[in-house]
Amino acid sequence: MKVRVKLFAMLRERAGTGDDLQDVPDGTTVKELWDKLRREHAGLSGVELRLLYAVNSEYVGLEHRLADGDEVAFIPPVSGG
Amino acid sequence: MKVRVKLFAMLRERAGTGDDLQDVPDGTTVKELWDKLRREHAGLSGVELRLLYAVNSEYVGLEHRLADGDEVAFIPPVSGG
Amino acid sequence: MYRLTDKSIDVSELLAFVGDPGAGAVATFIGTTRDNNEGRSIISLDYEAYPGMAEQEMTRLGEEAATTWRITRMAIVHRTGNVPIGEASVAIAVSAPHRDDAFKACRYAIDELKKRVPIWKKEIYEGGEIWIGSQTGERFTEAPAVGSRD
Amino acid sequence: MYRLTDKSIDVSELLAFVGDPGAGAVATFIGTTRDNNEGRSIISLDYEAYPGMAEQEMTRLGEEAATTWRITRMAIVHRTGNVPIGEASVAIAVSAPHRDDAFKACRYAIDELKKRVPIWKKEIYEGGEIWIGSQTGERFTEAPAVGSRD
Repeated sequence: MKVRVKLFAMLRERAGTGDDLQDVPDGTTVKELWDKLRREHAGLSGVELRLLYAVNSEYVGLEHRLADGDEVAFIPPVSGG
Repeated sequence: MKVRVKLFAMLRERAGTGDDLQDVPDGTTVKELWDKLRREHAGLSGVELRLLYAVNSEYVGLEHRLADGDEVAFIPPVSGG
Repeated sequence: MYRLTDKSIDVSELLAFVGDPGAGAVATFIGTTRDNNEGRSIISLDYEAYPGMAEQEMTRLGEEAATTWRITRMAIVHRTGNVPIGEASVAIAVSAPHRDDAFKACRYAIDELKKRVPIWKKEIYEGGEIWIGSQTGERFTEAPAVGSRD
Repeated sequence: MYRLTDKSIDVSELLAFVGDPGAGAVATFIGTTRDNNEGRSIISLDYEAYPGMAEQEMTRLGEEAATTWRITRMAIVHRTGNVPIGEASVAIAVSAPHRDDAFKACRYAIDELKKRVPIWKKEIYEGGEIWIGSQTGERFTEAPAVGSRD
């Protein structure tokens, strides 16, 4: 299945992209997707931040299972305002 | 000596004036001036408000003694904002 | 900037005044004429001030706030005369390096203004008019009731 | 009105939006770019947002505030892109019948916005740049540190 990955701020800079289309097996979790991204983007492997995860704009846990067409955002510590 | 009386809001309306020049004996207190005003302006005699008193724009007590040329303000409950 | 005006209050003027490169936060309060109060339908408010003393007391509020919180600049403008529904009677703006100080100083300024700056409002409502604050014997200080001294 | 903009924020637009004949109070907060932070001389800030989700989370803040306080209307506008010193990065306006509700809801909105609306700021300072929030491992939730999972 295909999912759209969104990376922001420091993650976007480290990955070299903010928008990534990924092909993953059915039932892939957020954590499994993140591990895949870290293998593919060397810049992400050293990230020690506490992230939040959102699927289709709703916060979810790392074990959340993805569905085809999901938009998955990896959200580093926010600092708006 | 001469003092200038300032009346505001409800007091001004009741007295029919907001600005009154008064001739009073040396050593007159704020209270004595107020009593005089109440004798001269019938509309003020029924006033049951808790007032504040200011001489030359500084709050003072009722027993404050006036000096020639003072501006004496009778200040009903404020309601700005 | 502490002043009275008989014109519409221009909030952007206050914002420009308090703006500062060292300030990261601006808190603003605007008091507007509401169309109702305690069950009365309000037509407009009439504000009267003691010029000179009103500005002086507003300035003091600002000075007091600056001794309590770390603020950069404050502006208070109060309108006098007739203020129609929806228009601002008072505007306060406070800049500060950090937001907690800006919020607290702004709140202090409006709370104290309502207690002790010599400004009065008359409500013109359907069926009458009334000087707010003078409709009861209530007062914020321990000053003696004038009527009880007779 | 909950939105992102890449232009200068026009505070008077927010004030017009929240204005209402039934509101007697408007509290406003404006966050501006400060020329210094933790000893660094700031040149400007760059803001990045997750469009769609950012507006959604701002809207939720407003809805939460409306269940806790009696407010009339709220507006939050956050700027994205480069924000020079002294300019507004965020503006919040809240109208309410009474000032206590307006102040508290406005404070809630900016406090929560900083905690959970997906917007990030990069400080461009003399000698470097840094993503604020990402310079330490600190986080507001109990989410596990990514690095510790390897």
